Amino acid sequence: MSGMSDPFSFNAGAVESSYVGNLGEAFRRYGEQDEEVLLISPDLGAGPVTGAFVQQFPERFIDAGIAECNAMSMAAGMATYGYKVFVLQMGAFGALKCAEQIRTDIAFSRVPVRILSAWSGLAMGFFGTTHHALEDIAITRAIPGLTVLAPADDNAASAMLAASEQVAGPVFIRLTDANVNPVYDAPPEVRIGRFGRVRDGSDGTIIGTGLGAQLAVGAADLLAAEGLSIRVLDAYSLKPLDEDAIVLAARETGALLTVEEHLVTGGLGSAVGEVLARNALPTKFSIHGLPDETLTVGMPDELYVHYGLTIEETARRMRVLLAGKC
Amino acid sequence: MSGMSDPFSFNAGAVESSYVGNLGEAFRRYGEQDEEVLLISPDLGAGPVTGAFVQQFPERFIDAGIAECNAMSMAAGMATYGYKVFVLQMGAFGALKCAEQIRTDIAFSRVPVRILSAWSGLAMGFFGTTHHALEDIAITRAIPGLTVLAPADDNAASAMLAASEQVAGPVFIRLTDANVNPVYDAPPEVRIGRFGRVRDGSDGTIIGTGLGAQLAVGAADLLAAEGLSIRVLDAYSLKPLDEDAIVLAARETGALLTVEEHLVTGGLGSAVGEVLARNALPTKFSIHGLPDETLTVGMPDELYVHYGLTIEETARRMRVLLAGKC
Amino acid sequence: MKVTTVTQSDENDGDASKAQIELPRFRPVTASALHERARQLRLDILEVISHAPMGHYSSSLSCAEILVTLYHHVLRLRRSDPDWQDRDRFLLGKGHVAVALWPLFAELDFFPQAWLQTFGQLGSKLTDHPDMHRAPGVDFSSGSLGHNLSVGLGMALAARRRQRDHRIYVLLGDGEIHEGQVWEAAMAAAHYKAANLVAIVDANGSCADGPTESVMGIEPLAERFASFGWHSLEVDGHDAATLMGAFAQASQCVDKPVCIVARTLKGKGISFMEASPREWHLGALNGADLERARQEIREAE
Amino acid sequence: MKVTTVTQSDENDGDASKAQIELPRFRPVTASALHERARQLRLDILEVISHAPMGHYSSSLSCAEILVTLYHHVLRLRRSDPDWQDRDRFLLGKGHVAVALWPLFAELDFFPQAWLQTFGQLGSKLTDHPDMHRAPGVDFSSGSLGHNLSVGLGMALAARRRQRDHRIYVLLGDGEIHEGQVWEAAMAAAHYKAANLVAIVDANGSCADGPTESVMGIEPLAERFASFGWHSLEVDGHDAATLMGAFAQASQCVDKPVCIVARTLKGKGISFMEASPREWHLGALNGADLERARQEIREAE
Ligand SMILES: Cc1ncc(C[n+]2csc(CCOP(=O)(O)OP(=O)(O)O)c2C)c(N)n1
Ligand SMILES: Cc1ncc(C[n+]2csc(CCOP(=O)(O)OP(=O)(O)O)c2C)c(N)n1
Ligand SMILES: [Mg+2]
Ligand SMILES: [Mg+2]
Repeated sequence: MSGMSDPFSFNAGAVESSYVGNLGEAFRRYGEQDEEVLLISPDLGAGPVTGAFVQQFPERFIDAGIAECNAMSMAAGMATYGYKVFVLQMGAFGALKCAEQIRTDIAFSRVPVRILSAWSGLAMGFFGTTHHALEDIAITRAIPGLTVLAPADDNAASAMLAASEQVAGPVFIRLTDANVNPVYDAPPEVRIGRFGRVRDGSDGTIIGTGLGAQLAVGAADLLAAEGLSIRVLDAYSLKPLDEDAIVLAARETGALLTVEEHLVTGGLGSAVGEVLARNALPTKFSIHGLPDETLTVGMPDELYVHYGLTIEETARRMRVLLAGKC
Repeated sequence: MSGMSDPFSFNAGAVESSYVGNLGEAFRRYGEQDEEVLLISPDLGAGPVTGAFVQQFPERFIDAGIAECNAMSMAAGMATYGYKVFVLQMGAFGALKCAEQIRTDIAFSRVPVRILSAWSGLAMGFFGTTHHALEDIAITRAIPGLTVLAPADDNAASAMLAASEQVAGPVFIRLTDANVNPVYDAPPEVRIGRFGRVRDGSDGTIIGTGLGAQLAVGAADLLAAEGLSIRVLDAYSLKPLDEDAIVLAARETGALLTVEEHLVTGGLGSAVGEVLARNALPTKFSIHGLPDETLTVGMPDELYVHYGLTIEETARRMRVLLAGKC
Repeated sequence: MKVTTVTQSDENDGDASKAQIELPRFRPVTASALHERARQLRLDILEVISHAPMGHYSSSLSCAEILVTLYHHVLRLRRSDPDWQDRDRFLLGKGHVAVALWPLFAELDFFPQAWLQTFGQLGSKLTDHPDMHRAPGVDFSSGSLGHNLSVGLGMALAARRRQRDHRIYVLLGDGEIHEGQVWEAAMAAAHYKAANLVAIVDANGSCADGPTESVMGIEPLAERFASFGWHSLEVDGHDAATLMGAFAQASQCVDKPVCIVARTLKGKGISFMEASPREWHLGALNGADLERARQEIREAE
Repeated sequence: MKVTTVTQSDENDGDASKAQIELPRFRPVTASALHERARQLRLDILEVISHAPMGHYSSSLSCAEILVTLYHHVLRLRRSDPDWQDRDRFLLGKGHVAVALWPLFAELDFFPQAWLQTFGQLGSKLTDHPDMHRAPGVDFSSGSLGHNLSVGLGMALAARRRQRDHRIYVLLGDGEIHEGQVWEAAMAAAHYKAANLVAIVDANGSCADGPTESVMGIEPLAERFASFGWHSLEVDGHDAATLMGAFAQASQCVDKPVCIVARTLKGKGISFMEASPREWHLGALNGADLERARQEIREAE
């Protein structure tokens, strides 16, 4: 069994994992190219995201100990000196634990801090319900001035490091640990405020974010074999949201399914639904995510199956949606 | 000028206010009737919400000092002993600052803590942007197991104290400080999971929460004078949401305007929009709330006018909505 | 699967062990019996984790003596009755070592031994961090470090208000102490003179990123708690006799909460874990390594 | 409106006062001149608030000497150039007393005097809590108590990394100290030996709900900071000479952050506020009361 990269150890083999780990190397290289890049993390320096950077630039890593809130506010202070401060946090102890520090010290203050929120969604499901990070899209989208990105896979995540420089303000990057069906072979072009159109299609659209984008592509491929032409949008830019792409997809394909490793309340689905309603677009629409209840525990792979965050279930839901009437 | 009840003082006259203050008396009486009612608050014992209770039952008030997170988790511990623990917090330092403690120690643990989130929205706008509490609906709705209520006025708030006992789990009560156009003459009946239909109508519906409900009623009355029959729904139950009432209003009246003292992102409007989209209801729909940007500062009365959270502007938006086509 | 457990308890034996028998505070037990139990608990930890894809080794090994001293000597409990109202409470602030609780709870008949084989599996009641609504015997859930001292303080104040003599114990990691909420709770506990609250810090000198003193220094820890108004003690956390004495002393304190700083070794009992506790904070022990680990524990004096 | 300000500064006078002249650290000034400035600042506070619907009186009055000592003696600044890169930084942890900063900033030509009349009004640049993007001279925004020591620590570490000799000062309330984040920052500042960081606690003995010791005790405060690895001093926060000495001593410390516990009176200078600081935490002073308050300040020795 596998399904979670070890957050704690430089020893990649300590826990069997499906994680690819390009991001760690990309972050190291990004740091190598730009001396202004600093990293703050609360007792979380090793692991696949920042381990390589920390080993090469120990003096550019500030360990905050297990004090997430202080890490965030400290980052804000350092950023006033022009540094490009990254904060790495576990998904469960990022947006949720530090919502106020992110809003007040980082977003309201408009300092260019980049928050890497790793092990989001169900990635730490083995650890328990406390470690699920399933409300962070809802929280971060409600913070004015914050840019919220959610790369679909490891390559996309690598691309977001430099892309975060497109905005002057702070950026929250929701990293997925999942490697079910990677979307990109190489770091893709990132345009903040835009979705990526990864598959074209006219019978319907699946909009996915993070793991959801991986599932969307897989499902579209499955459905293609059945003769259905499904558009896939990679919703990596959650704030700002690509309203144009949503409206266009609704107009051109008439059916929208959203997929995300987040609660169905307040996530991508809510955001897309709201856009459809505001534009009074009569569209077949359905949200696929995690139920708004206390979720169970287990390894991510198992949980994905348990909750239907799979390519097959995504395809099935799309079939049901298309079969229904608006 | 007036517009904010003094959070700090037993001396009601210290700051000129439009606040009525029935809630304080209701809370005192509620505490008088039930010895199991305890109050925890972070350096916020006085003021209109809990001052009377604290003065009558000083030994049932636990001051947590200026340590909101500890107050929340402590409340969770006390609740395991069967006490009905209320936590009073300022809106800005409630859901935002303690999101994790609320999710993990209170909601995930299913302890019957009641959080009174006072001075929500723009009530503390004089203090500065840090004191706006405009993202709390987004945050609390994303917490599984939490019931989220938002009384329209002081009478409604009084009714929610006892009503919170309808659920076994925790309840978050978003209190408005506004007294622009009170909806209720006496504490209304509260049915968790339902909206109140405060005005019937067939030409369109305004759904308001908190101050929004006050504005909705005022706008409906204005529009009635113009011959328009406008339904008003008081969305006091934000989680669970009254999907039936939303669907019915869309079907029967064809046009929905939501009004709230919350960011337009992730609040009532988002929630209602999502329901419309999921039900593929082609409806004229518009969200009236605060823009998703760094807001300015001032006394609440001034800010309401500045941002159009007034009866007149609400009525105007409804007219525009009705004039538009779906 | 074979989970090594104590089949004969000090308190009771034979079939009657299933009965709801009260286990009084500070029940007689020898230090050497506790040491033996700690050894067995370490073996249990290895076995229980072996059913899961991974587990928290070094962190659970460091607190074995603390936990057995609490569950076999200090706490007032009732066998087979995890919800008994008048039990003392124990909260696992450092929730990632729940795996060390499960064998103790099974032994107390809080749930069947067979559950131990389900550790960490999909939907299991026995999770990597304790969940009060899943596993009987868990007095409060944990997982996010730094919360449980606050929760315990809430319980301590509630118990006092109800005029119950319950005592509330909270086990904290020495990295957990970094969390500001711990100091909010520490401040409030002293302010409210919560003498029925005892914090034990498993001062194993290491958090996830390495030695606690190099990651984020916390010393002088006992002094910090003292300056926050606590009665604080510093003891060898692997010596049962010392621990018994410390808990006895703690129970005498009537006007302050008590903090026991227990000096321990992270990975205690398994040489390669003691040598690199960081690599074994989370891991999966298999094959020859697992055998070697068992061997070392069995052979330790 | 007439805001009482110092028209002749120690550093400079006449028209040239508009120039971007550097004000060096520990520039010569007498203690009695600082006392006079503190008196004027108190009068300014009353005037500035009078333009708003309400204001934080007692909390701003307690720190008048601290603020004038900082802005007229301790901090390295540049007149008319609030964004000068090599200034020392000052953060107002207890953000609710921004009203006490505005007259000082106007005097430093960070913005026009006329702005003072807009305090607390809709969209004003001068807000009840300081906003770094609104008012020139604010080194960081505040409003939620307990954040700014962390932010200041971040600045201190960044300054050191850039090899700038900037010194970072953070003023905290004694109730603000309840916030756990303050202790996270305290721990980290000691760990990183941020000797360029100075915390001043305005220990006015009172928070919003009443006396700090009865709401949530924080004593022995200096000892708590010392146990967290800080160099800590305790001084009379209304005595300028003592404050000057404390800041001088703080600047000598090379291996630790420094905490100055400044003992003050909440409402200092106005008898009815000193008598009930809680009722005047937030308030609106009008008519005869305002006149009486002015009178008392003018007449105090
Ligand atoms: C709030 C929070 N942050 C981070 C983590 C991840 N985490 C789990 S264990 C651990 C290290 C704990 O160190 P310590 O408290 O010393 O406990 P030990 O493992 O040494 O017993 C960390 C950082 C967490 N569970 N909770
Ligand atoms: C996080 C947070 N909680 C609560 C408040 C509300 N509040 C403003 S001032 C104050 C009391 C502050 O007391 P203290 O720190 O002693 O400052 P003083 O007013 O005495 O100078 C409180 C509770 C706040 N601004 N921030
Ligand atoms: Mg440790
Ligand atoms: Mg004070």
